[in-house]
Amino acid sequence: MLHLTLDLGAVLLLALGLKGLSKVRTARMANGLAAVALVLAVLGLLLEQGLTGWSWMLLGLAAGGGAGALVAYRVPMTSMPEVVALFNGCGGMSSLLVALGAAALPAAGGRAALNRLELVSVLVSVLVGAITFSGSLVAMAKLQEWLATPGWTQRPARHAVNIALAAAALAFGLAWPMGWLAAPVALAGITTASLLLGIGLTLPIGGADMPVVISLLNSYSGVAAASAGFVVGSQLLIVAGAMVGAAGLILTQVMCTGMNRSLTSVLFGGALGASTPSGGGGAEAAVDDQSYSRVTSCSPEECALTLEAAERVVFVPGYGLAVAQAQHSLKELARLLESAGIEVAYAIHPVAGRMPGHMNVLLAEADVPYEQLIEMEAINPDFPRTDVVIVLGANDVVNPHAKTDPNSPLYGMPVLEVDQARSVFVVKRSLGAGYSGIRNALFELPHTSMVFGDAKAVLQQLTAELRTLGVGKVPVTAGR
Amino acid sequence: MLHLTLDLGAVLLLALGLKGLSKVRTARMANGLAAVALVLAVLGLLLEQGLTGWSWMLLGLAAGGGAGALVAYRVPMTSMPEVVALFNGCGGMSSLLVALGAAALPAAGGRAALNRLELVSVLVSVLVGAITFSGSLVAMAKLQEWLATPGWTQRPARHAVNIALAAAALAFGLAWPMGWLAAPVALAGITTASLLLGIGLTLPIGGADMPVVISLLNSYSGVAAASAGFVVGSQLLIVAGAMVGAAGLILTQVMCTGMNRSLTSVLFGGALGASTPSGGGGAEAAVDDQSYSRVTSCSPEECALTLEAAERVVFVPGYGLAVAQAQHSLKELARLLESAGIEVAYAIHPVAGRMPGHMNVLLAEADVPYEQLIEMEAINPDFPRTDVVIVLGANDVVNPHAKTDPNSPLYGMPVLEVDQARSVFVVKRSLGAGYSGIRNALFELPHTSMVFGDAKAVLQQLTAELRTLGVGKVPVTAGR
Amino acid sequence: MSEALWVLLLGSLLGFELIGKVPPTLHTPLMSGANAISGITLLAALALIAQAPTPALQLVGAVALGFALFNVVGGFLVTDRMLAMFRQRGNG
Amino acid sequence: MSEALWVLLLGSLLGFELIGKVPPTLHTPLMSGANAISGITLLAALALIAQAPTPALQLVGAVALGFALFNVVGGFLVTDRMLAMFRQRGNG
Ligand SMILES: NC(=O)c1ccc[n+]([C@@H]2O[C@H](COP(=O)([O-])OP(=O)(O)OC[C@H]3O[C@@H](n4cnc5c(N)ncnc54)[C@H](OP(=O)(O)O)[C@@H]3O)[C@@H](O)[C@H]2O)c1
Ligand SMILES: NC(=O)c1ccc[n+]([C@@H]2O[C@H](COP(=O)([O-])OP(=O)(O)OC[C@H]3O[C@@H](n4cnc5c(N)ncnc54)[C@H](OP(=O)(O)O)[C@@H]3O)[C@@H](O)[C@H]2O)c1
Repeated sequence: MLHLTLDLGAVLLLALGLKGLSKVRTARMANGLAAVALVLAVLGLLLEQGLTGWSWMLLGLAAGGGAGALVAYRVPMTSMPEVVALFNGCGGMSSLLVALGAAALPAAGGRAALNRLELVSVLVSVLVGAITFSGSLVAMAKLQEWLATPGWTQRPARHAVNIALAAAALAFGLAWPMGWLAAPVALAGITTASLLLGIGLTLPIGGADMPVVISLLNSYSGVAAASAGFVVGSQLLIVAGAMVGAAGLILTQVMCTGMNRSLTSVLFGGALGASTPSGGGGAEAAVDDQSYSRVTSCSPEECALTLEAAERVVFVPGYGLAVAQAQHSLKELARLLESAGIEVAYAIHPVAGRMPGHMNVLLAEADVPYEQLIEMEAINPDFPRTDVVIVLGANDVVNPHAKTDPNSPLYGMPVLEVDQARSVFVVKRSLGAGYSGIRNALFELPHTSMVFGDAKAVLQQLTAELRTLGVGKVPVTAGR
Repeated sequence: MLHLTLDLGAVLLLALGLKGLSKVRTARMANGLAAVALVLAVLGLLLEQGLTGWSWMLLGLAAGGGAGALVAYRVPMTSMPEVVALFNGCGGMSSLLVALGAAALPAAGGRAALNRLELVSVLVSVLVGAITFSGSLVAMAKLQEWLATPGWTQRPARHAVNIALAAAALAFGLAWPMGWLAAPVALAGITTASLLLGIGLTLPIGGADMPVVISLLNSYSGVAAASAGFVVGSQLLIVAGAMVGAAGLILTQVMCTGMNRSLTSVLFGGALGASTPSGGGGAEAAVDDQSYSRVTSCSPEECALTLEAAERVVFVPGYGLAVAQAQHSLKELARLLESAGIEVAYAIHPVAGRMPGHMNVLLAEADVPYEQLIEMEAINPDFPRTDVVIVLGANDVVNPHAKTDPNSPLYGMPVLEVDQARSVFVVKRSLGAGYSGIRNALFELPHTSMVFGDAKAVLQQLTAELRTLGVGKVPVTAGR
Repeated sequence: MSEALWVLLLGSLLGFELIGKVPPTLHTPLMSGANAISGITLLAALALIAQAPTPALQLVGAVALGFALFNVVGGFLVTDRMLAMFRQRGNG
Repeated sequence: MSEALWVLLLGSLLGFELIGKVPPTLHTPLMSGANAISGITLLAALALIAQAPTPALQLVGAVALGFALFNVVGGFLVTDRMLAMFRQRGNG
């Protein structure tokens, strides 16, 4: 009875947690509720089954929990998606191991033979768990740029490979209950095939699509947990797994919509800009610098002079700002401008950076006031009345091709219409492309000037230059 | 297996149904899906348990289904809330009977003795089913104005009565399993006490709050169904009942918010305008006609003259329009005005009439184009540029007291700000009050004229008058 | 018994989630549709009829069935009638 | 078995309903929080350890538990770290 109550309570908290996580005001508390739910669930289980094997439990608890806490605190904010992928993969691995263990239990005398539903559940857990594990690790490696997208994966052949792997996994999965193969062989077979399948499915996908893939894999890990629930006969596990599975699917869909991609094209369409060798890997080589003509560039000094004369300045942060860790320098410059009475705002594109909300997280770290972060839809109409736009390591999200060129892979994605401003400065290290690997016509506009250099360095020079010019001489401490 | 599949399918359809019913585009299909779900559910059950007692089944089916269909097709649209209350009460009665039957089964040899959970479920079903039944019938009677709100129910004494009834119901409920009373006596006791409790809880509530009460009772009938599910051991019944119970609670809350009332004040606050004897009963006697001064009234002819000169006319339909069944006459007048190039719109207050969406249903019946029905929030800013407003049997929803007088029971309810228009005509039979029973300062404004009479008669006179004046001589069929 | 409580909890949570922002126009049809669904007690009535060992109890079951079906059939039809008006209007 | 399918269906429906419109800012934390929840397989790992008759299987259980806890603890902490930033900003 107590066990049941704890389990029901846990589900209630999990539901509140998932719901709360989708609203800014409640998200943090909701996360806490979900954590409490898991504690209740563990308590309930231990109450019921006792502490047999407590030393092993302690071992797993200390090792896993400790490592998790360590990673969580150590990782830089900008690597969040990688870390989520890593965690997710480990969840998959856990389901995989549990299923393999459950498959071995009857022979070892630990429980009665598996019935049909349990057999199927073991197979699903192994399959989905393995795919989640290897897929998540590949996703992490691609985000960390440890792994490029091999050329062959962009050819249709990969579909044949993946279908073959899936068939192999199913064949082994059939061979096990049928007794065609010894149980260990069959299970090893399905595990291997599934692990390879996870790689085969994820490797062809471009780095820019990785967050979507991670979200999908996250949904898978819910499925794996639910089927593990069937294996061990835990309603709670089934419900929680099903909830995460379904919620993950919805989130995946929402994210796809936000990035102007369909889920099928993410999964089976190959990497964006894949015609170039470095589909996953950022700027270099994706576009010839030579392909640009009529590009004007200027020094930070010249840029500072324009800034000084402006009344309204909008910063457009992008992935490069995160790479350069230039958020604090940006904040400093912004405060200086504000102290001189210049209006400052930040234009936030929903998919700027490498994960949803990347720019919010980054600027929040530098204590930029929330009210100055303006979402794309809200700020686009204001660009015409903006004197200076400074694009900081952003590229795709300000690419006018998205509006004008139907052949561009970005076509149809809403972008920040910075070209409407009086003058535009683009701060980046080269004329290299952004994540989608395509050229950017913004750089060639007559009122655009490139300011080449690392974002942080340029921002610091701008601040220094403005100080020299006497801007903000009487330092008014503007705000927080 | 087939039974389980049918049941799971039914739940899926029910979920889709409830969800779909809350969006205009999908509502009708969703209603159909829910109906299909019930058919599936019945099929599943019959497949499992066979057709024992089929003649009785046929009897109940023919009688209940036939009567339901008859009522559904015969009832006028304007009596919808009453009919919903009636149906709801019958659902409650069904749960009550089933629970009583289940309680009698073991003694008659029909099944094993009830376990504790089943005992509790029987008691809950009887209690909630009976409250739902008698409460719904009272609600229906009040809406039909067959029943007034007796004065004593407005005194705190009623709380004592209700608490006593609840205590009696619980005491009988305890006496039954404890064997303190013979089973039939105990069950009769709890049934009677619960039926009286249903009356005692509903009778004090004013007619204007009835839709909220019906929604709440609807939620109760879900609870009764769920507990009947525990009695007969049907997961499907439990799920469906729980879903309806929860959904009904949310809807009740939403409706309360829409009417600017809190649920507690609806349930325990007594009737609005209850200081007067006829709190539930409409206009007469609630307000002295004498209490108005400076009221101007005019004839339909004068009104027609003003209309002829207008460029933009807004109609404000209210309960009186429904009572007079004047929707077709209104449509006719509107077409005439449109054919003369006069802009016409209808201002829809969310709680105009006697049920949510009352005005939409009413005007839809007369084929008024959807685009001309404008919700309160959208039309309020437009009144200042409106030449003529014609209020048709509406009262509370145009009462400026709601904005200005903190002592008014309507205070805080958003209203249609018709006083902003250039001239206002109020078509009603007298200076009588509306549902909330309070006076309306709108009638005394200098630019307001009363046009006394039945809404339908006045509208027809207006149309005739305008024709005489030559409006719309060249009939342009301004159709949709 | 435990599974019954699970489905009770999950069913309730689902019910809470399914109804979000409902436009006022739909309050009455939604109420009426949900009301028709609550007539699902007809399943319990059918079970009672099948299990009843005496005609008296069968009669109770049949009456319960009648009330439930009155609720179900009437509820769905009346909801449909209301919604048909919106449809007509929305499309026409 | 039948109850397991009931809760599977209801859990899935609930999951679909719970996530509605999520602002882009919250995509990453939501993903990460949901991910932490999926580490609930730790229950299965605990059950495996308790049932395992051999040390080898206990070890498998312990390793599975370790992976699951890595997911759970790391996931919740990292989510909290991200959300702490929004909070700070929202309030300050
Ligand atoms: N937010 C998400 O959820 C998400 C997830 C995955 C993918 N994506 C995709 O990622 C892209 C995001 O657009 P974005 O405009 O933010 O970034 P972007 O288009 O990837 O461009 C980033 C730019 O930053 C520059 N850069 C790199 N390091 C720099 C440094 N240290 N200092 C200054 N500049 C530096 C690079 O140019 P140089 O090399 O010339 O310096 C590069 O062109 C979109 O295509 C989006 O679809 C988004
Ligand atoms: N919509 C809902 O969901 C709902 C549900 C329950 C209660 N309510 C409440 O009901 C009220 C609705 O406001 P309302 O402005 O629509 O109506 P109202 O305030 O009740 O006023 C209706 C008016 O119509 C007049 N009338 C009656 N029969 C008429 C006829 N044949 N021809 C012309 N006029 C006639 C009456 O005045 P005479 O007697 O002088 O003619 C009465 O003053 C609000 O208080 C609301 O809270 C709404």
